[in-house]
Amino acid sequence: MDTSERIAVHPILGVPEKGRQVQFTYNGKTMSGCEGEPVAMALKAAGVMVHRYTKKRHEPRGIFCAIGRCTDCVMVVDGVPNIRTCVTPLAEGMDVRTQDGVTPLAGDKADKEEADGTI
Amino acid sequence: MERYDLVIIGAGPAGLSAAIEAARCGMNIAVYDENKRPGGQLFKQIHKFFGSKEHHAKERGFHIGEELLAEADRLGVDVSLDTVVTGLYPGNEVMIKKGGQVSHVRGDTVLLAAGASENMAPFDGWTLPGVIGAGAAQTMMNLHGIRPGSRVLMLGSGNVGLVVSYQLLQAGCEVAAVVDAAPKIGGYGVHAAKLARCGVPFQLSSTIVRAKGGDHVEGAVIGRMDEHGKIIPGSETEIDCDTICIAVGLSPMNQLARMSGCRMEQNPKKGGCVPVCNEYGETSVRGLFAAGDAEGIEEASSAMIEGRIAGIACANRLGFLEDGKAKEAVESNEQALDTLRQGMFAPKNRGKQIEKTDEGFPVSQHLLVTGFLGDDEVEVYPGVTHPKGLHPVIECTQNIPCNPCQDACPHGCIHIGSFITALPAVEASAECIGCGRCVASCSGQAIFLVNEDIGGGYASVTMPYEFMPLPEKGDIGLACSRDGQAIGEAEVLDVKSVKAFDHTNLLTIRVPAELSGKARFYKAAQQ
Amino acid sequence: MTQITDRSMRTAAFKPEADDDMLICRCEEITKGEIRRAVYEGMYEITEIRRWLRVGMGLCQGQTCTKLVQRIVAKELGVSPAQLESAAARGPVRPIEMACMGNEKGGVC
Amino acid sequence: MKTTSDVLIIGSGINGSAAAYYLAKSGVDVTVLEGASVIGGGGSSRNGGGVRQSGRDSRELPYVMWGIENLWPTLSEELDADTEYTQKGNLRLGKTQAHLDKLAQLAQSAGKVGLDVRMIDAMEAREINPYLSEEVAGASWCPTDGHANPLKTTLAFYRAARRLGARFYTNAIVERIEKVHGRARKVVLKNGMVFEADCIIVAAGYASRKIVNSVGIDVPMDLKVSETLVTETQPHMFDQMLGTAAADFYGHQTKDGSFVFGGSAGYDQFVRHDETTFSTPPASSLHGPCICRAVTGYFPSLEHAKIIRCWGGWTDLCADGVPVISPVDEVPGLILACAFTGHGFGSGPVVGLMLAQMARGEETVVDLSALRYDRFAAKDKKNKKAA
Repeated sequence: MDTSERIAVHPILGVPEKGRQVQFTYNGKTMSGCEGEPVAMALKAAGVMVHRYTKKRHEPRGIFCAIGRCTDCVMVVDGVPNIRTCVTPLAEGMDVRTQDGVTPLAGDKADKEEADGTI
Repeated sequence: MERYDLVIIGAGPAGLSAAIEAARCGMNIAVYDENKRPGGQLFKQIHKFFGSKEHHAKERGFHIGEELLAEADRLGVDVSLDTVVTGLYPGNEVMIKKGGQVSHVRGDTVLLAAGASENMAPFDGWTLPGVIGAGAAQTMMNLHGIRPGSRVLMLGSGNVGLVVSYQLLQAGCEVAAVVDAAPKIGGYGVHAAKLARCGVPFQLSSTIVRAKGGDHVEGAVIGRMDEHGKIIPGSETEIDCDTICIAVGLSPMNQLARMSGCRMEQNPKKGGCVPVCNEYGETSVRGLFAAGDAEGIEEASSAMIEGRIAGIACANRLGFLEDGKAKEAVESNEQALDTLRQGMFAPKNRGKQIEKTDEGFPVSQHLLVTGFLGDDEVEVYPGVTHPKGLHPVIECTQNIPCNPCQDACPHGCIHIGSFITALPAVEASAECIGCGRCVASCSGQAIFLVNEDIGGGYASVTMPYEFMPLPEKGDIGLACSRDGQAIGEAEVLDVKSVKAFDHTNLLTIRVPAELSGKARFYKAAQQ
Repeated sequence: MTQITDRSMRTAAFKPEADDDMLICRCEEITKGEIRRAVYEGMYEITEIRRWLRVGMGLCQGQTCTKLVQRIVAKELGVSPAQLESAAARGPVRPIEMACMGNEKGGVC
Repeated sequence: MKTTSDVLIIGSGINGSAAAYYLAKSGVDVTVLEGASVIGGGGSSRNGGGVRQSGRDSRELPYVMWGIENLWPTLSEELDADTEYTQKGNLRLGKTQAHLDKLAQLAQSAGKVGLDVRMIDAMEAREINPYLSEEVAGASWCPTDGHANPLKTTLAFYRAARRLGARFYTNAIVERIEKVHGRARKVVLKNGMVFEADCIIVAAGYASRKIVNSVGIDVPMDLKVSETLVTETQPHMFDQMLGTAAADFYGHQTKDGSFVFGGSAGYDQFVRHDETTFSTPPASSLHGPCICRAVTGYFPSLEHAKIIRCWGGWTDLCADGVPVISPVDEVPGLILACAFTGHGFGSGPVVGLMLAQMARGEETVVDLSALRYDRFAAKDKKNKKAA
């Protein structure tokens, strides 16, 4: 959790106020972040850069505007596509998946099953 | 349908200021903001604001936001957060979305204070993860405590680009360079100087040719541009970075205004397409007002005053404030607004080449190109003098509406006069007691306390310092010049952190006497 | 007397440019070259460019690319960007789920 | 600027642009005058994209069916542009017995004209579209119906016509038509410019009324607002065109994955308008919620789909519900195509083709005598005739 992406103490703002640590899954993999912070921030802190692949060119996209306007950071969250992760608060147990076009990235399902021990 | 005397869209500086004025007159107000926290962009602004003391100068943006909120709260203004205004319909009907529900609300007056959106500059690879807007960088580090990257390339040298670059340094990121297509730095010289002395290089007349990387940014190629904006072949250089930040200006948020059917105009001085407004901010649709960036891109300080004017005008329109009082209140606010709109960076001067200050001093061209003043150049300005003993050195060389330093000095060392954009001058006859208030009060971090001879061939330089970790008394490190180059050894004589200085620490270093006019930053020795 | 617009004026051949492949509309993945070609094909208005290519009609509703598109179209037509009429603004200005939009406060009369 | 041509078309919507295309293709010198700043900015760009036969009046069916059989399948190739035409059938849904009766009646009268449309039960409807709610009781099913992208189709006709040398002028607001030697000949613009042609086609939606009034012709029509909304791109669900007996919504999923749905809020005919904004009616805050409720009633799984845009358009509503497509005998040289009553998009290509034929003095591919401009008669006269 204490990765280099998180600011421990800021010269002006001091110690950032954050929610309690919660676990969520990213493409089936368990990760942790701070409750209530945008999903995108928890992912960024964990080093995840790619949120989705585009429909036409299959190019990677990630955080761009960070305020819910540009929609580059959309992912499939709890099964619903096009969720703006930069303005969606992280909650315990969220299922976050890379979006490919408008569906979860293929192969994730297998990954998840593997993680769950169902294969 | 729910109906209010005034519906305010946006709880930023303009919206909150309007709400405060209108609430004072007893109006029934609804304020809507789509964010989870009010204050608009103020809560991402961790630097001290410019302007006059009466209008929050030398206060940090987020503190101003807190004050506005507290005031609105005292007056019983209800700010509805996480509430999206989804449309503005005929008859000043506002459709809002809150929770899982939409509702229709009407305002006898409606104020559009929805702020701005960021402009973008496309280049090859600008869609790669790791290319972000400057606003995104601010949101990440100042609201969520997340570093946007470890080494950032900034595109754009306007105030946003400069301020965000500095904030990136404060958050512990490196800034690889500030690149701008223009041949001159667009923002305040003092903001540029803060970066330059931290060693951030400026690359002007240049642009990003492409972002490199597979599925995220792994570097950038920049190139110099000729006068037609074409890249000069062979001028390309690679920059090592993992993040590219775009700060190429703002545009007024205008979707709601356009939806309302009010008359719009393309106004480059206001940053884009804005509603045509009268002096009170009223659009061509009766009862529909606009203020702040939504009415034309300016500083938050102007937005607050515009908001107040609109609030007063709405109160007057509906009979909550009589004509005479309204007129008086609007006039005094207009005067304040007029003051803020003076100087080299005034909206009316956008795009103009300015060679001389109002006082007739040459504008440092060196500053505009490199981000720092030449060692000799600095000598001509009225803030730079060489009396015996301790004295302030003010490296403020452009006409900017800002005057807190004048009042900061209890001994009258600093003089600006009544004209807020005048350059500060150091009064030779006044005596400096070394309190450091001027240093901490300067939003541009352009004031230093210098004693050119503290004995033993040494001089002392006191500078503002807003980084972590804070050096300690007795540390030995490096003195850096205005361009960030190490020029000699420095010993930390004192570190002063006073609550009143609001996180601007005063760092006093001892340097060889010949460096007294050059040493402007301190770097810990490499470990 | 208002000037009418002659949509037949452009006859010169379309000239490709080096950065035609650069994406302008991030959401719909439309390139500069596609926009330039549309202008050449007679789409002189921002509204027509949107309708023809879906520029600015994607997830972000043109919040990112509007100014960029305006600049490209203006350059192709040899006019100032300020002379181009913006496309109409439409609600909702932020996306709303159908369930939410259908759920009006006070219910349905 | 050339101000004379063989044929002058007023209105650059799908009918005008298609007519220009077919005329230019046959070598006729044609000019199109558009009052708005954009091509096809009226109803042609503001509809739900239906290319359908079912649910139509039997007077319209013959030419609509001809167009679907002969023009739509190859239109994208013909125009060198993807019109996104999809012919995967049309479900017109009903929830109550009254709905089903209404649908059955329409299906029966369409069947008489030769259209393959039949009633299906709820189970069969769900086989065709598994996303239907439990509330759906049955539907009419027309497998040859479909949908296309109206924005692209209209502009594709414009582009193709332009490539063939048709001239288009926008911001060209027509003030009146003037006769010369008893024939419609001149078109005078609001700015004073005069265009001349041997034949004038008026295809300007509701604005046609005022224009042809200038030569003493009137069509009993009114304006009605119609609103449509579009969702974010969604995973692919189904391809059919949808309509309902209750007329509470219509629409389809587009090629890019977004859903386009139109519908009514019940006040559509009472929305105020001023003549300067014919192409952009004020959007209402009532339609979006209304359409959403209707759609999710039939398709509950669309509740998470996000609306990104709503827009309105003017429908040129005809007194008897079908358009006027007709040469005007009283004013030789004048051809009229208007009052499409909100369902003119799907018929655009064939109407354009027939307008071109009329302008060239040829027989039209389908007999249009039921859609003449002078068909309107008082109620009692009509009854007498029927008796």
